[in-house]
Amino acid sequence: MGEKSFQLFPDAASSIAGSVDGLYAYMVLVSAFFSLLIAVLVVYFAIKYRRKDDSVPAPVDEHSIGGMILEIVWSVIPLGLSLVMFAWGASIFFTESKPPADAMEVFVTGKQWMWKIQHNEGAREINELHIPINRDIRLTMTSEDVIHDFYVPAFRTKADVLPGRYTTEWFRPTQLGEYHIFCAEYCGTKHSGMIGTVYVMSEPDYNKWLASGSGEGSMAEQGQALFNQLGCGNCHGSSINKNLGRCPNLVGIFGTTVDLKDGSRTRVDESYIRESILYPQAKIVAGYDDIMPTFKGLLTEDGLLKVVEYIRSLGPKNGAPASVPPSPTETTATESTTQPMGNAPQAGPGTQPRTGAKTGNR
Amino acid sequence: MITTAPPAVETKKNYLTEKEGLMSWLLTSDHKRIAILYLIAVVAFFFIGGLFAVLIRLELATPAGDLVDSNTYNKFFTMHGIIMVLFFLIPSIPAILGNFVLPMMIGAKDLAFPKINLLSWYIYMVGGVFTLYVLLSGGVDTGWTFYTPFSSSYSNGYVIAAGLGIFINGFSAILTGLNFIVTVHRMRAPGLTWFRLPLFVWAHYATSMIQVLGTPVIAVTLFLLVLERGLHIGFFDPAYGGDPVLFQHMFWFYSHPAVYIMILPSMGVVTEIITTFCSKKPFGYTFIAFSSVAIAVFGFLVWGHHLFVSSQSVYAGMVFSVLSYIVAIPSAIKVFNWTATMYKGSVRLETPMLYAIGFIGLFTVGGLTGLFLASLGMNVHLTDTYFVIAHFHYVMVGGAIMGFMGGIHYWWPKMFGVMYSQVWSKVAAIIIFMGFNLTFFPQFLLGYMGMPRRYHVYPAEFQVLNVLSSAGASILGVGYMVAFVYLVWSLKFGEKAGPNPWGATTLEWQTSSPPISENFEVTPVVTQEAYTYTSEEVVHVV
Amino acid sequence: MSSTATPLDQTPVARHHFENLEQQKDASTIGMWVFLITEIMFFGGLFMAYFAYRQAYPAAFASASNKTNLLIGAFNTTVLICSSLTMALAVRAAATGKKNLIVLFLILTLLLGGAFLGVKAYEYHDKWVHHEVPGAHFECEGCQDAGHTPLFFALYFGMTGLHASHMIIGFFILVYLIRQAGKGAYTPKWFTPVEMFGLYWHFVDIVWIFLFPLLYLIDRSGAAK
Amino acid sequence: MAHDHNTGGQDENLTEHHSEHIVPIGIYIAVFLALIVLTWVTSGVATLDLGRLNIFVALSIAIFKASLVLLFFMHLKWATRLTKMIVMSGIYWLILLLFIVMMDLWTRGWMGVPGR
Repeated sequence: MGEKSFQLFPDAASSIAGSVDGLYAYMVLVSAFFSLLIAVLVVYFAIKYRRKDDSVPAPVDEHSIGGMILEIVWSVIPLGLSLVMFAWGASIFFTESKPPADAMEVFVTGKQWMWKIQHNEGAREINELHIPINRDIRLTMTSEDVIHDFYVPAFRTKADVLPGRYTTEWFRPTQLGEYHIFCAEYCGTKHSGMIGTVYVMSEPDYNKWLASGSGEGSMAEQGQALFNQLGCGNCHGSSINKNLGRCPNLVGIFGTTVDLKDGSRTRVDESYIRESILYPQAKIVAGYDDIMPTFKGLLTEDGLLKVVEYIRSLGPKNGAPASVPPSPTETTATESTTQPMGNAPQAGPGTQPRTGAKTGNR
Repeated sequence: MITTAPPAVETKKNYLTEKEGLMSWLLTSDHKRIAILYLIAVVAFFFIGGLFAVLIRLELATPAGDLVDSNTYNKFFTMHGIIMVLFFLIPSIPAILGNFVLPMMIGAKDLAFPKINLLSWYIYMVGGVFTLYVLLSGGVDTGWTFYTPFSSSYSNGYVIAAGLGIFINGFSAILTGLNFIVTVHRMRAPGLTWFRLPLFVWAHYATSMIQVLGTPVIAVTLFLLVLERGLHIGFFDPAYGGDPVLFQHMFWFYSHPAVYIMILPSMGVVTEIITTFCSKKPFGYTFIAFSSVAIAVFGFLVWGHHLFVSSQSVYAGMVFSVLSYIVAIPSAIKVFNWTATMYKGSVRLETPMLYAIGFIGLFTVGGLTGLFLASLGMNVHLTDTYFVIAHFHYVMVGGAIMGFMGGIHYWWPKMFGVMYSQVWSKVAAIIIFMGFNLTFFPQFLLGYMGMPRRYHVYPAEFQVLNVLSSAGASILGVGYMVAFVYLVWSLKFGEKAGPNPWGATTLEWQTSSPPISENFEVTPVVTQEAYTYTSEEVVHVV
Repeated sequence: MSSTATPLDQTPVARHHFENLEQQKDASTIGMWVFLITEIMFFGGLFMAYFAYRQAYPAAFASASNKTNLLIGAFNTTVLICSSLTMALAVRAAATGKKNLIVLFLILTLLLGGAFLGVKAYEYHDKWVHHEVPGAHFECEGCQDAGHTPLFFALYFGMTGLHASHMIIGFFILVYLIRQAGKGAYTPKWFTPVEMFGLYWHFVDIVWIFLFPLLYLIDRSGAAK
Repeated sequence: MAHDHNTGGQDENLTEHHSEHIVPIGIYIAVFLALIVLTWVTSGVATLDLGRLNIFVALSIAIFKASLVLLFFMHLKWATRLTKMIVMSGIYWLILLLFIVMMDLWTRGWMGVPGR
């Protein structure tokens, strides 16, 4: 990246880049064909039929050259070609929108004008993102102020980063190297300074990098600490003390669908947990009263992400689709950091504590 | 098409000379004079907006931010966007050429509501004054899109004044659109049925539909934005529980169709020019007419393609994407029909025709690159990069401004009764075409490489293409200046033009140049379809 | 409303660019309706925001809506409908050439509109006293989902405020019309201003017909509590 | 040729007296009474718990009332086709705005991925 002073085509460094480039090639070909067709015809007609005297040509009867047929032909062919573009683009987009279930979690907080990035294992960095090659990386992103956009041209993907909600982006780097991160949604004075670098590393290098990181514990552990510090457990209980009655227990709820008081249903995901912490009365689970106070102002965006991650680590009920056995590398990478999880009581029917903890720590 | 073509009576005063003095202009209700008032104001805004474009390209000639600081740069592109989009492109063709020509084309003495027409000019000027106030007092740095919560809670610029300026200006567009709709329905000359109307009128009718239906939504959106910023009443800011994506929906509900407000009139102009300079009926009249209406109607269904990466739902994105492809088809139909019109025509490469041909080429590129952006998977990579900038400049500068320049050159002899220099005008047209391509084609490449828009400083590998683009911009600027100079020159020193220098068949050419205040000595009666060329009728004067 | 410039004290004639009076009337009518659809879209933006937030935060909207006074709302709706009736009768009086009736019905319309605005002002004052105006001092006693209730009140004030501002503009036009009608400016041959203003006034009424259920009638049974 | 010949280029049959239609007072009174009754009916129904039907009923009554005003007070019933088309287009575009934006809001979260 850095050493190249001039290039005409971006690096292609993610699993999706190839298909985007393929679609691009198709579109360039179609566009070039039609642009040239029109240009050649216009120039040719302009020369061939250039007026030589003051006479006016006999009107061309549209029917004699098949006017209606022509109109249909030049409507239907472009429509067909462009619907191919739609279908092709939509299928790529669908892939881009649906992160693989076992993707590695990274948390991104945008802030005027920097990117704060937290790894699940606890490592934190600013305007830099270190990731291992050939692993699916899932970014859960939010903003502390205005709308930003996390854009990595070499990965051909971007997504807006909004205040007040979580957005998701994922990619699978396939080339070692360093690539630009750009903020692609105008965010104020130093918008163009809100850039960073993705370092795609080999697996061993990445583990080495991770090991040299901070010792604050994993995201989930830090989230648990916040959870206890804010006294959430007094009501929501924990895995051992499951039923305190007044508040829903949070073990195993992530990814499930719950009934709400007003008769509707909602899926327990990152956004819902976030909303429930900040606006506890917005969607109350059926059978409970609105006794929870808001934690708006008490938690930073980083802190919120940690608590959300902690609740996620409490996992879905066993057998829920999201719990996939961790890969061996993950186990080594997270072995030491999973230990403090022992502080949390790990009993209780229907919960596989070890798996739950590791699922959360991936 | 015409049965009454009164000869220009030399003694009769025309609309320019009938009354004199500044007040006779400021209080006029003559659509032609109002068109001239618009011409002066809109061109002034064009040069202000152009000045910002020059400053932007100067700054971007080097990767570092060495000409101005980031804050100033952000104000530059914001002011460039606001002025060019809302104070130049949207009023340009409808309020100047439409105002001047449309009533004459349908054989009317004036628009249906002449006073409202004058009022719309004053509203435009008041909106403009707000914008100039913003400009002089320190500018606004939100980008012309005013995305919340940046605009409502974080920006340091004069957002409220700018928002009010646009809000006020919106009513000018609404009133013009309203006036056109009523005029086309109620003021047509006897015998002028819908399918005898010149296609320019169809295009303006479609444009007016968009203005009337879309503009109120941007007005209320900005109204809410101003409330949120001024009174801290939450509508869109998540800090107040709002949804910033809702702002984007409401903003683009107008602002995407607004693109068609800019391009449809231009398409109408190009249709007129091509038929005149091929002396031939346009190929597929009904298809061109209905494609204008189709663009106006379908144009309202596609705004969500600006929101593909904004956390809009994936399914909504798919609907918007497929609809965006459908709205591309009417534009394609127009391009093919124009090309087919030239087939076996009698082509004269006068200046307006050069612009029309340039329009076809550039609009084709602009339209086709729109297909890239309508595709979801491609859009994710390209949105908010220079690819988007290049695309919409191909449509708006390559399309709308080429059409505007073509139209100005086409109707200049009608408006002022004088002819400009044929040599210089052709030179300028070619300079503008070359300069334009050099400016904006490199931006497609920049965009695919990932250079985001609205970047003040950029990584070094983007420099070569940026330098090319800046070089092109200076050529483009020279082209516009040349055109400005010889056009102004022609007002004083230009040769007299006859009533119908191009041998056109539409009604406005059947009266004197410049026209009398009532447009026609006798209300014309139309007995034929539009664009009926026969050898006897064409008077070739130039 | 270009026709406001038409001379009053003579038999109306078409302005110079119209062929005749009929064409001019037609043009005014179409113009007025086109103007009204721009008004539909203008309010439409607010309705859009309303529906978006109502579906997102039903509990907040339900409890905040209960803060409005149903009785006052229904009463005010009735008042506005009455003023619509008197307006319709004023137009009818103009069409049948009953000059005194025009003036009478226009004045009644003005008074009923004034009553509506007075009640509205009382409601605003009430909200102000109870700190139910979004902003720094906002509070909503006993509201659910308090974090999102300001949205309801922001929309409440935005929508009713825009509606009221339309009525205030209408007031000025009404006063003008009453004066002209008193001078006998409107005859069965030409009463376009009265007719056009009638359309405007009824439109304002229609907006309120939607605002009333949307703002006052959410969850009055208290089921969501 | 101007003054006796003005309709040639204009829309079909638009010169009949659309605006001077004199509506019997009885109709006005009937419409007025219907509007008043419906206002109090809708207020009353709102205090009953009909679940999701509440908003449906409230909006149906509102639409019905608005139609009465449009058709009778605003004389749309006797208006030209053009006027009716203008009104319909306004309503159509309003529905477009509401429906398409709601389409986004309703389908958010279907993917089960935050922000998609």
